[in-house]
Amino acid sequence: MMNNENFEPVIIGFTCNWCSYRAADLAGTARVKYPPNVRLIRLMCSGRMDPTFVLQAFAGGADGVLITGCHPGECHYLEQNLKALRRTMLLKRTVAQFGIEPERVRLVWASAAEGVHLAHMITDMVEEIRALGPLNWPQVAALNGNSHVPVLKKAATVSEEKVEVAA
Amino acid sequence: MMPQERIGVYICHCGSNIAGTVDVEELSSWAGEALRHRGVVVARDYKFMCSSLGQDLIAKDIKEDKLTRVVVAACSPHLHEATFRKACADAGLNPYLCELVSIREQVSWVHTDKVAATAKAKAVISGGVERVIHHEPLEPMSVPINPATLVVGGGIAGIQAAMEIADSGFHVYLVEREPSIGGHMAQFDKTFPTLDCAACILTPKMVSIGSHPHVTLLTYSEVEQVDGYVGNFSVRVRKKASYVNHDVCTGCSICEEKCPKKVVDSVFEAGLGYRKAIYRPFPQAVPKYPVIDAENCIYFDTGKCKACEIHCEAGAIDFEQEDQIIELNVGNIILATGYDLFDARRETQYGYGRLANVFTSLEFERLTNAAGPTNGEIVLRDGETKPKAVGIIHCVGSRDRKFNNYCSVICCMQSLKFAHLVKERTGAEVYNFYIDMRTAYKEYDEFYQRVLSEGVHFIRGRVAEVTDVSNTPEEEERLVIQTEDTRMGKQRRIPVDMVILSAALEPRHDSDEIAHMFGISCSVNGWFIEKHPKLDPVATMTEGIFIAGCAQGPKDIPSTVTQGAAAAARVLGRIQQKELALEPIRAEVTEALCSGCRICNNLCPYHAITFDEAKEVSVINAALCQGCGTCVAACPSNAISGTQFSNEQVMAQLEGLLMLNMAEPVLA
Amino acid sequence: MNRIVNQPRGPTTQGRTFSEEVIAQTPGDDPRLSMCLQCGTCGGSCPSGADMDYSPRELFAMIDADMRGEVLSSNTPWYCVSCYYCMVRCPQDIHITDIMYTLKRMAIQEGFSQESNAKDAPDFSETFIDFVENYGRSFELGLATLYHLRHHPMNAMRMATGMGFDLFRRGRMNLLPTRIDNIDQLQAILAEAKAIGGNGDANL
Amino acid sequence: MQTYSYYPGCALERNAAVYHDSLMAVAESLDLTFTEVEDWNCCGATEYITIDLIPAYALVGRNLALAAEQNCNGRSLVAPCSACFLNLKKTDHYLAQSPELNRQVNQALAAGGLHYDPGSVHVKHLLEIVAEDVGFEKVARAVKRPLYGLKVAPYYGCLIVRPAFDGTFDDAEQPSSLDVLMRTIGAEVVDFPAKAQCCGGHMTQISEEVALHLIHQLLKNAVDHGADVIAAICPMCQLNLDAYQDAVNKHYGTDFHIPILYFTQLLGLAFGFGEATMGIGQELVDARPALANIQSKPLKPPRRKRPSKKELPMPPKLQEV
Repeated sequence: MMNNENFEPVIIGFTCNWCSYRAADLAGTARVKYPPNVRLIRLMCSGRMDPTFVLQAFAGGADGVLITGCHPGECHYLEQNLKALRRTMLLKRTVAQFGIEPERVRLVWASAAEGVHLAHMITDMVEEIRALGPLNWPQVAALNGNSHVPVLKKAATVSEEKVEVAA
Repeated sequence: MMPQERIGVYICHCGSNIAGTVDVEELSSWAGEALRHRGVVVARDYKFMCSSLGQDLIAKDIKEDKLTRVVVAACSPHLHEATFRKACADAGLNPYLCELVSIREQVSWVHTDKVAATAKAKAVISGGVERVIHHEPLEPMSVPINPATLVVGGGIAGIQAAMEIADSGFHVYLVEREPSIGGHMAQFDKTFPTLDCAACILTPKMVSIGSHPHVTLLTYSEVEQVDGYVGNFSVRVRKKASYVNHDVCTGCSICEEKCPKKVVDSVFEAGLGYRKAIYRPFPQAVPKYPVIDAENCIYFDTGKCKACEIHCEAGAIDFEQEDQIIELNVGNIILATGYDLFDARRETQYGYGRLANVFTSLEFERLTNAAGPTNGEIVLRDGETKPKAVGIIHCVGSRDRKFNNYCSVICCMQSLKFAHLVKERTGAEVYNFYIDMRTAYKEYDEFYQRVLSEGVHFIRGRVAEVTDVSNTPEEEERLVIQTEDTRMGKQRRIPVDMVILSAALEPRHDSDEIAHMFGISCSVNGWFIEKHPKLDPVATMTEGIFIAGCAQGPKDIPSTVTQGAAAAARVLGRIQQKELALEPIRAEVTEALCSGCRICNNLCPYHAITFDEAKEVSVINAALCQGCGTCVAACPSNAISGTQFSNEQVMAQLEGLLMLNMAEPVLA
Repeated sequence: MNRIVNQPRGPTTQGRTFSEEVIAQTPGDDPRLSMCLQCGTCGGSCPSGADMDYSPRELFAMIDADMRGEVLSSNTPWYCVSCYYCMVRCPQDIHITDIMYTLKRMAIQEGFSQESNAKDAPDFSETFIDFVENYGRSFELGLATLYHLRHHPMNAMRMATGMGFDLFRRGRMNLLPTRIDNIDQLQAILAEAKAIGGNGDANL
Repeated sequence: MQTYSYYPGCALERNAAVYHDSLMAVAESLDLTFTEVEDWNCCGATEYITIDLIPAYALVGRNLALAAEQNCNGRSLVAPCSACFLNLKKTDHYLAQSPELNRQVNQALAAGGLHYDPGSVHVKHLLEIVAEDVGFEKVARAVKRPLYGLKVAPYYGCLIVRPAFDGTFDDAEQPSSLDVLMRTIGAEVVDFPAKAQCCGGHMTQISEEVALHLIHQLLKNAVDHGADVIAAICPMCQLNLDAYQDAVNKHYGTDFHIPILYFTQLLGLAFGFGEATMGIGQELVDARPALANIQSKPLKPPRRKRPSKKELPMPPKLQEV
């Protein structure tokens, strides 16, 4: 067991163009400090978050993935953030099956006004991942060849469809 | 392998904003070296990239170094993406081949350790470089704009919007659910703060809309279906059967007079007065034709009566009339659907519905209206007794987490108006009970001062209850308002004869369905959401759909009219452009890959995806698509790609961020 | 009382403001004390509001101003009849009645309860729980008599000869409460509960 | 046949024994069975929580734990006393809300070998189950001797309708379930605007002045509206209105003698039980003169005075429960 205190996790964050990316901007404008472990990717909507991105992030060496979107009811695209919510729930289950702690995937709602909240959430997640230690994923090698990813994605999408029918 | 693209990387110091925390020189020399194998041919840092000198630097490199891609590491793309795209376009590079990555808001301003911040900035630039390689030159799309406009809702907001557009010479379809336009304003007697008569200022506008050559008035009608997209909506409207042939009706109103069926009018008279089964809501109704309310009509119930038909000399009554379906083609839509009044019976402690002399604000409007059920006499529910003391309660159903968390904006001023009218017309003692007095607008606080000077009592305290449980002889047979007078921290019980509840404005009960039909969204409280709360208050996230008036949130008449005019101005701007350029952030289906599973079809909030039964593939209407990318993420066959946010772009950025693109493996 | 309220009085020894302490010691997820609009619905709704030295609304302002002594020696919490009118009417959903119980506990703990003009109330509660702890059941009328014997001998006499006698005659009054079978178990639970700290931070 | 766990509470042991006895009698007519929680203890009323937080919750927690333990098939726990009902319900509610409180209370319960998972007992008030689970139709079928002509003021008091933890079953200000129930058994329900006001609770012991004021207000309101009898659903309410009526009269110079009966006693009378079985006579203000008003036939409804032409329409009433 390595000493987690000196471990600097790498976290990939997916942000929505309308709320959480702007929250990150606001955190900057307000000079709110948070640890430099998170690297953000801007999407138009959290609904764009493809489960493959998350698996690819883990395969590529990320220790955690943060997915952020507008609060329920405030989605720029009506309600696509709810789809992100469902996908995240399924994704947590899927990664667990692959031996990844589901805590490594975190969904956070942050409006464009919640720079401080987002910064707190990032800080909190960095600490949580630090405590978990580096991602130790035996399948990483296999996945690097990209062979499993489409299969996984299909599984997640199909079950999402089922959820929607059930809902 | 030789890189295919020639990439320029530009790092901004932003004065010391970035350079103070990030080693910018190190960044530029690193980018030039470590990313050379990815195609970076030039990497520079400069004090202010967004300055004209900075932009010139990029332009010069595009021309001289034949750059095919540009990455700028500076502030947030929300600030200067447009600036750098334009700089690239001016230098002859397709603007969408430029990527702006944020090392200010997301790096220098939020981190303190220079080494760590510089390392993160490298990852961010690396991600940008990888992403930009997969960018494609894009052209903005354009759609033609049908010059006709649909306005939904014939209150003052809709009337104003329709008027502005029609006066500019473009056609407007004005759809109204009730038999007459006029909305809530037509119910009022006086309007604050100037106390001009609502009918005097509203009816001329109603008349000119009713006879406007560029307005098609569709009253007693509701929108049933909306298809299409900005510039080219097709709308289905149901015009309910009025059982009166408008072509021959003269509006003489003899039918109303002769109709034997009296019904409580819960809409226009707010339940305080009656109408007939065949009726116009009020004498100045536009259009002037009556409608038969089939639910209450004796003929429709029993097959007998026909009093209206017998007395109609014009022969306008037509019991066989059926609902009419009207198809409209319009380029833009303005929703001005207004508000519902809070059902004050829900706040049981104020006794509305149980205690006869508790009135709602709308009931009181009708009570004071010279054309109302009492001809403007302020009397108790018995119809004759004048009150000696009147209590007016603010914030009923507003600023209350149990009902509506928001301030209804108009109630303070409306209550002051009521206080003035009661005082003026009855001389009664008037008590206003408020939490905070909100009179923030032109001439509003002056009106408060005026009402104060008229001797109205103001008690700061939200009323605990209105009760008929009396404790003293003075309270017998009266209504007692119990409150804490927070000015002195004492409980007070104030006996009055009449209580007026300034009830909250609420979203229309069916606002969710309306929003869904038009492809827009409602806030948590149920109001339509504007594109930007301050800078774009009448547009919505859906191109071509605009909102005005109380449908967007509670507001007074001046603000409502302003929004109606503003929405019209936005629509007119669109019409004048004749066609509209759209951001090319869209999803498209690669037909060869589509398996026809239809998973994407139901995911689209804008109904942009349809299924082509012949080809058995899904098709995306580019004008309807707003580019959220949900379908892209959901497609199990990877058949949908999102321009500017394609899988390749995101995956590449991911690899770059994780430094998987380094020639020498770097442990992130 | 000082005519000027000096602000800020600052955190207490436990590093918390008075307001934070009150919040922490009130059960439930969040009593929402900080949300008070000062609208007066609580003070207006209170059936015994006329007899309180401060309205609940005023107490909330005083808590915010860290006026610990003044708040804890107020009779207001002791005059609370637990009718919950304030709580259901409060437009901000503040758990007013629960906060009143918290203030009573704090007042007793910190020795303020004898300051108010409702200084007998804590004794009434103490007497009541003596019964509960010894018998597991309460003994409302016996309790009242005993309580009155301590504080208002005249009332007790009246109870005994008037209403109390009537109730007794109709078989509605016991001389002793029933004792539950497993009183040992109850006492063990209560002893442990007290050991945990009585006013332990419910919100921590 | 519906079966419930039953928590009588201390008052029903003696002072309010008639409430218990009359309930047991009418239960049979309504196909209800009650299984008393074995060895239950006092709920602490409003007193324990004044002194100590964790012990107060542990005290109620023991009852909930016992009920859960003895309640094998997920029955609801019924309390006929509003104070007991609220304490049980509130404890369950806050334990569920606050994990730390739950942990501490369960640590205390463990000292007695007990454990309670919040949410495992569903607490209901007696009136709630009669109005909702049994239903008015079933009550109507059990009526043998309708209370025609008896003018009843239905008195709810506070704690059954307030605070509204997870939504009460009736309005917090102007509840109506007891009104409908009383009409169902043939009684004439008088308008009683004070129906959910406070009886003073323990204020009789703290400040008699305050308590007498509240009791006076209730009695006056019921009498002003012509009530023969007040129907109560809580022993504390019954006691305060009944036992302090004399003191009110002395203090205010009034002459009230309005009997306060438990609603179960009135149900019993309507179901055909005798006055003695229903414990009539245990109340301090004798109910027998009022009960003599019961008629064998329904009274003709008073002729409604014709509204004047000028009269303005009233808003439609919200539906009663």
